[in-house]
Amino acid sequence: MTARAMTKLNMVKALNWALLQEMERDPDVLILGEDVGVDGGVFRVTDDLQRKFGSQRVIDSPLAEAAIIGTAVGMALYGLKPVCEIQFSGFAFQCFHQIENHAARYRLRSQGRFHCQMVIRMPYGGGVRALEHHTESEEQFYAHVPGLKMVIPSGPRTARALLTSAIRDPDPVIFFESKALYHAAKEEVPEEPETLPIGTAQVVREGRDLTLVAYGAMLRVAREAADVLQAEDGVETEVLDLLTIAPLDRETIVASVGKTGRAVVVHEAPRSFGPAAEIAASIMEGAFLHLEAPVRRVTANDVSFVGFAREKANVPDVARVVAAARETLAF
Amino acid sequence: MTARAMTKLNMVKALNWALLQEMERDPDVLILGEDVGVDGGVFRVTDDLQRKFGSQRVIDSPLAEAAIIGTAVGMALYGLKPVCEIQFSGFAFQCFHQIENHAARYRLRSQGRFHCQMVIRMPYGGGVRALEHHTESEEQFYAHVPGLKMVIPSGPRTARALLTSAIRDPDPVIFFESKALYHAAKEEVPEEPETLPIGTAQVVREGRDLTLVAYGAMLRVAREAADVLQAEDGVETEVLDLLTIAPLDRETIVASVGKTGRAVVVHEAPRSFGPAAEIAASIMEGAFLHLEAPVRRVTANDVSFVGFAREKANVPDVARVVAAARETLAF
Amino acid sequence: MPRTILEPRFQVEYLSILDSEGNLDAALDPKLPPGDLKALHRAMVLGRRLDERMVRLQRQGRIGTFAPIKGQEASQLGSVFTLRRTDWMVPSFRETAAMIWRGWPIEKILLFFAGYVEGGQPAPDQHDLPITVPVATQLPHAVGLAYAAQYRGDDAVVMAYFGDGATSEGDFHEALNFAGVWHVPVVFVCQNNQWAISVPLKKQTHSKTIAQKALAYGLPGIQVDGNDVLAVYAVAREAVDRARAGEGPTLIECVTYRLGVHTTADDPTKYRAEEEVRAWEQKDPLTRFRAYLEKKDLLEDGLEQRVDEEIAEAVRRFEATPPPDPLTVFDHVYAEMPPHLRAQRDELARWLREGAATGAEAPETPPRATPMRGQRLTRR
Amino acid sequence: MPRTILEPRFQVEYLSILDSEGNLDAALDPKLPPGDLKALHRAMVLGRRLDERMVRLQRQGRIGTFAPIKGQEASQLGSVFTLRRTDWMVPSFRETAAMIWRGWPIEKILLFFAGYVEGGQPAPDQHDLPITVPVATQLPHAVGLAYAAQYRGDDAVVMAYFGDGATSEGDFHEALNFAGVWHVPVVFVCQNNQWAISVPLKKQTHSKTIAQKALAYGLPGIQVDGNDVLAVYAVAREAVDRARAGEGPTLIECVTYRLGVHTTADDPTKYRAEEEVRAWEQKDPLTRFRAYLEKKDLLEDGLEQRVDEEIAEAVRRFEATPPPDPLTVFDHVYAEMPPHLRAQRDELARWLREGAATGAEAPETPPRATPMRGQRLTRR
Ligand SMILES: Cc1ncc(C[n+]2csc(CCOP(=O)(O)OP(=O)(O)O)c2C)c(N)n1
Ligand SMILES: Cc1ncc(C[n+]2csc(CCOP(=O)(O)OP(=O)(O)O)c2C)c(N)n1
Ligand SMILES: [Mg+2]
Ligand SMILES: [Mg+2]
Repeated sequence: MTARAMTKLNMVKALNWALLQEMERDPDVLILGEDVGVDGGVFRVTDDLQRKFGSQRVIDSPLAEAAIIGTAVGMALYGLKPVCEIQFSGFAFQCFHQIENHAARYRLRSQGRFHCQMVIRMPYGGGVRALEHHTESEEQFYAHVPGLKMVIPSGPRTARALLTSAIRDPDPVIFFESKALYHAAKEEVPEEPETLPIGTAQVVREGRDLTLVAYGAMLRVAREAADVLQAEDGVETEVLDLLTIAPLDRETIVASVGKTGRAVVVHEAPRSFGPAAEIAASIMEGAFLHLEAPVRRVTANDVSFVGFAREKANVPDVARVVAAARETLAF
Repeated sequence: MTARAMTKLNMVKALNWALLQEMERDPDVLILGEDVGVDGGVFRVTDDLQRKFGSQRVIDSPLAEAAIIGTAVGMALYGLKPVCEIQFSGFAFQCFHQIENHAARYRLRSQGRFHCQMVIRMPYGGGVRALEHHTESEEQFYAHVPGLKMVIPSGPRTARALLTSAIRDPDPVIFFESKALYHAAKEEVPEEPETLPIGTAQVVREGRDLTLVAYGAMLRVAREAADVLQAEDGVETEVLDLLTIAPLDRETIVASVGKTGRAVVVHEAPRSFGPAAEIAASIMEGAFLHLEAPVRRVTANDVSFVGFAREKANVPDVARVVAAARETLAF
Repeated sequence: MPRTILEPRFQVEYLSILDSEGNLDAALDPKLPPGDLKALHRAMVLGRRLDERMVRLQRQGRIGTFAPIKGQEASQLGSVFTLRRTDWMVPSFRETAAMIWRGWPIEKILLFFAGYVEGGQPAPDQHDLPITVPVATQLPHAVGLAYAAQYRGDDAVVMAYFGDGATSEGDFHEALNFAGVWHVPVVFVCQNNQWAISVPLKKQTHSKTIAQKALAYGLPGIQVDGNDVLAVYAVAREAVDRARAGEGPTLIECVTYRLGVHTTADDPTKYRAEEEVRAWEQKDPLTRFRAYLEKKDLLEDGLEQRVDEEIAEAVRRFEATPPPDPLTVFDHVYAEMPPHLRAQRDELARWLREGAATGAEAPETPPRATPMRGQRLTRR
Repeated sequence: MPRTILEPRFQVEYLSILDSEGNLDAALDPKLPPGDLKALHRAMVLGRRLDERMVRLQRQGRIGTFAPIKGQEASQLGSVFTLRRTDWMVPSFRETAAMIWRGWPIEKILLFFAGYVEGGQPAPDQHDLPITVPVATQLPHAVGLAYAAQYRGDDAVVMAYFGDGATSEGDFHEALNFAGVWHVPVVFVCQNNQWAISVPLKKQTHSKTIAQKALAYGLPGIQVDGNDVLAVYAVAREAVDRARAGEGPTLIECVTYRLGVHTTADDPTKYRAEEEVRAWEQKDPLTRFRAYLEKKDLLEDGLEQRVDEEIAEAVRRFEATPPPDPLTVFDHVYAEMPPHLRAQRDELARWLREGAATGAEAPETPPRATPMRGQRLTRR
């Protein structure tokens, strides 16, 4: 990597920048959603873009998720590259049929004649003292749909690079943004547009004793747990940032666990039939003979909603990841 | 079990009988869906019920899945016990928000003041030479939703007993009926209403060498594979019929694999992030030290739709289950 | 090209009774007895004062984000006033005044917005659904309740609330269509407050009124001055009576205005002009009704203070709420706790017991954190 | 109670040009040149004959379930005829005649219903979406296409088809509402064939017409005799021209009738009276148009035979299709095949190679099985 001009940004600004640069680069990119225009989005991710690109390109849509996705599918079939915002991931089941029946399938259905180059951005996850349907983690529902890609960045820099990649990706990408991360930290982000390959996990910390698999807001939790394990137990933890949930980068995961023999998977989604199940099953398939302990899942409980007064008790935290890691190491 | 009067029925008739008997038993049970009345449902599962119970109790609804489920939620909040039919499981994403946001949550949201005693029946799966959206297996989407129960019978008798249980169950139950099984075989069904516990898997064949886990139309495939393995390899296969996908009966699964040390899971749903992942992960968590080989998944490919001209190549069959079992045994 | 015009032709009516100075169109007077007028007024004042108090509580971090009602008191109370206790009320998320009228204790509403699931629990004998967050999704529930009432032979009526933005959702359409076909006793009350967050009505739909959307379902639709509590009452009374008499559903459009923020996480200066707000402040439903009552000599002395005290007491009860027990969330997922939830509950219980001993960070209990991150504090 | 009536009042128009004996209302004559009249007629005859042939193919198990169009030829062709090749056609699942008009080869349509994904592939230069199975879900796509055309400055118009039952779905509502707000060049053509499988229009909606549903979106809605190809043409022509001129969307309700089964898996004797079918057979769009052309001396000799030969040749090409290669399904899931699909493909390839050798049952290739199980063969 050559030296590059860098700017320090939080995740909201980093995402906004990716949108701005891609819109400047490609006139087919347009934005569509509730309150994305004049208001700049309830989280301000699309701030100022309507002023720059006009209300035909940054569209304040009526309040109807299925039509946001459905009309975006039509735009994509025409050759545009819509970036849709669903205001909160909890309201995306309204458009799940348009995503599953159509966005994910037009390429196959038309045998390549059409495809849906589109991004569906949604804030997800807890940590912002919000009401029901504003704190859930629904990545599993998208990960199971063939034809979709499911991406979750872990901070400003990966967010900016992955959103750029997602906009340029010829397939429909579900792009989850952790509300807890929006303003959590700033990172250096290069001035020049940067991409990251979709479908590739990153080893963000190397280690040989244990693999921690995480993504989104849970990456920080995993990293801090790794610090604690290093400091208190002298354990060398390898931490993987999935970045893409689907297609899952089994190669990187399996290679890591092939080395460490032990894995803990962390996510905010409920446990049963959740993402960690696929990760655990894939590890078993790919690294069975290396496994020294069962893969542990540290996840939210199988409860749809707990209210923010109880949220901390329901979502994985550093202490619980550390405890699970210790049990896995002691197995 | 005492001797009982029995009748030989296919699955359509067995389901129809369960509905008839429960409606006779409980005036709060009513039926709602597209073409369920005069037409008796496109698969005739509700045949003749409107004639018997009137059009207020067996309701031919307008063509709108979200309102079918949404109004049924309202009826259930009032204390009725609606049994909804979604004409094909491929059209249930239209109402997924009503299922996930509401049917599954009202008990929690109202802290027990309300609940949704309702059943959502849907034909699912392939094997009937049908168009897109008429052959898919979407159980995973429901299995991951806290608050729902997800049931899939494997033949006329389990269908009748489980539908009876589902109607009486105070929680919302998603009830998948395999289209391939509707007329596949007849079974003896007792005259008296019979129930089966929701949440309990059945060991339908005992064995000590290998566990085959299946449900719905795949149960027959698993059983025939067990026959082949017995006849050709002298292998004693234990076959589990899950019946309930969620809440998953981990106890029965883990007990079986604790004994056999090897497992193959079979389903029609796509593989990645699918039901077999949870089953495999649960086996690893519960029977790690007994596992002699990685849990194998024999499933449909990660393709949304293949067309019925290619369907057989995409869905598990006996030969592929046998092959996977042999590889697992030879591991 | 000449064509036949199909009969019947369609029309939509509009009703207003009190003008902005509180003068009554006597021909239209619904003739409410003084006691009712005073009760309505008290409820409106309570709605307004509680709203203001809740904004302060939110700014202090004592409750989370919520949706203020300022400006919509007449729409909510004029309509809900027509219900019997045995009728059903189906709110969206901005019906605080109507909910209190229906018997929700103020402290429960505060608990709700403080992130306690306990705040969503209606009393055993209360025929109200809890707050619905996903826009328009409650409307089919209302239709189902009405169907059930009719099925059981009960003479209950169902009243469902929603906003102008909600009319764009598929659920609105499907619910009204089912209601029309089933001819059930439901009254749809749209609080058209002109905005759905930052989206004004003209970007929400190309139809001139919400009321005319009823024509798509063969239903009567009527538009009413939603800042005129007597007009709202009159229209709702008629719709409720018709519903109860088996004459089917009605769509009521209350033309009103959200004088405050969308929610406490919103900044309306970003998307609407101050002059527009000022103009609507002239039509404040409270001022107008107060002027009318003054003329009728029905104003009560010290009403504001009494209302404030009631609120203060409720806030005290709210503040005295014990910290939430995280283990209770497992209780209401299913009627009976299945094994996997029992296991997760046991795990959490062990964790809560042992956590401190192992030096682990204890799960947060009282909800006293910073306001919702990622959304700005607003000026209004 | 006296109330203001809001202006404008609403009305819905109805158009019919040919009566059931094929007599023309000269004042309304759209004055199509003879060549166009003959082309329309040929397409209608082809639609009818292919339909009949497909029913036989289905009964023989050579194709799977499909939705016949009998009775709806005028609705489809009168409307699609107004499109340019560069305009877009968005079908539901019952537009066989319109699709052929748009250039879909008959054998591709047969392949589609024989369960070959190849049947869904439009030609590279074809501006048609493939068949949409989930009712009403294609309507927002049409709006999106129209938006994109407008955004790019192309003067393309989009025409979207759907049934009466489709109007109950949320997607219908949301699509028309977006179209109204965005003012895009889209024409919504509802083929109101009176039935949605077994559900008659009066159980589908309480509104008297489909056309009036346009009022909810501030759009023009018009009802037309859908069995009168000239009337359909005239109405569609006007709507398409208005759309192209930037005057926004239109909802057209073609009042027609499904003379045959819903699909080949359906038995209409279960839910509708023979007399109703007989009565509508008197209004057969083909008979009527034929009578008109006869009077104008525009009937072509031997048309039926030529059409049948064209169909027979297409059937021969269809039958000559090689067995499908199961491996190609992996090709179009993503632009590039991700590793897990490559692995699944390799696994299947190995299986297909080795399967026979190991005595395994080979995956079925040519689709020659029994008709759809679980649904009865029907009598009509
Ligand atoms: C299905 C859904 N989509 C989006 C949201 C986010 N949201 C909350 S309120 C709101 C605007 C609602 O506008 P309106 O219906 O006019 O009601 P008002 O807020 O004006 O009372 C939006 C978009 C939501 N709660 N539910
Ligand atoms: C979303 C959805 N729900 C249900 C079905 C099953 N289905 C197929 S066609 C049909 C009736 C459609 O009626 P209508 O819209 O009037 O069209 P028609 O069949 O009369 O042409 C139904 C219920 C479907 N395809 N999609
Ligand atoms: Mg509003
Ligand atoms: Mg129809």
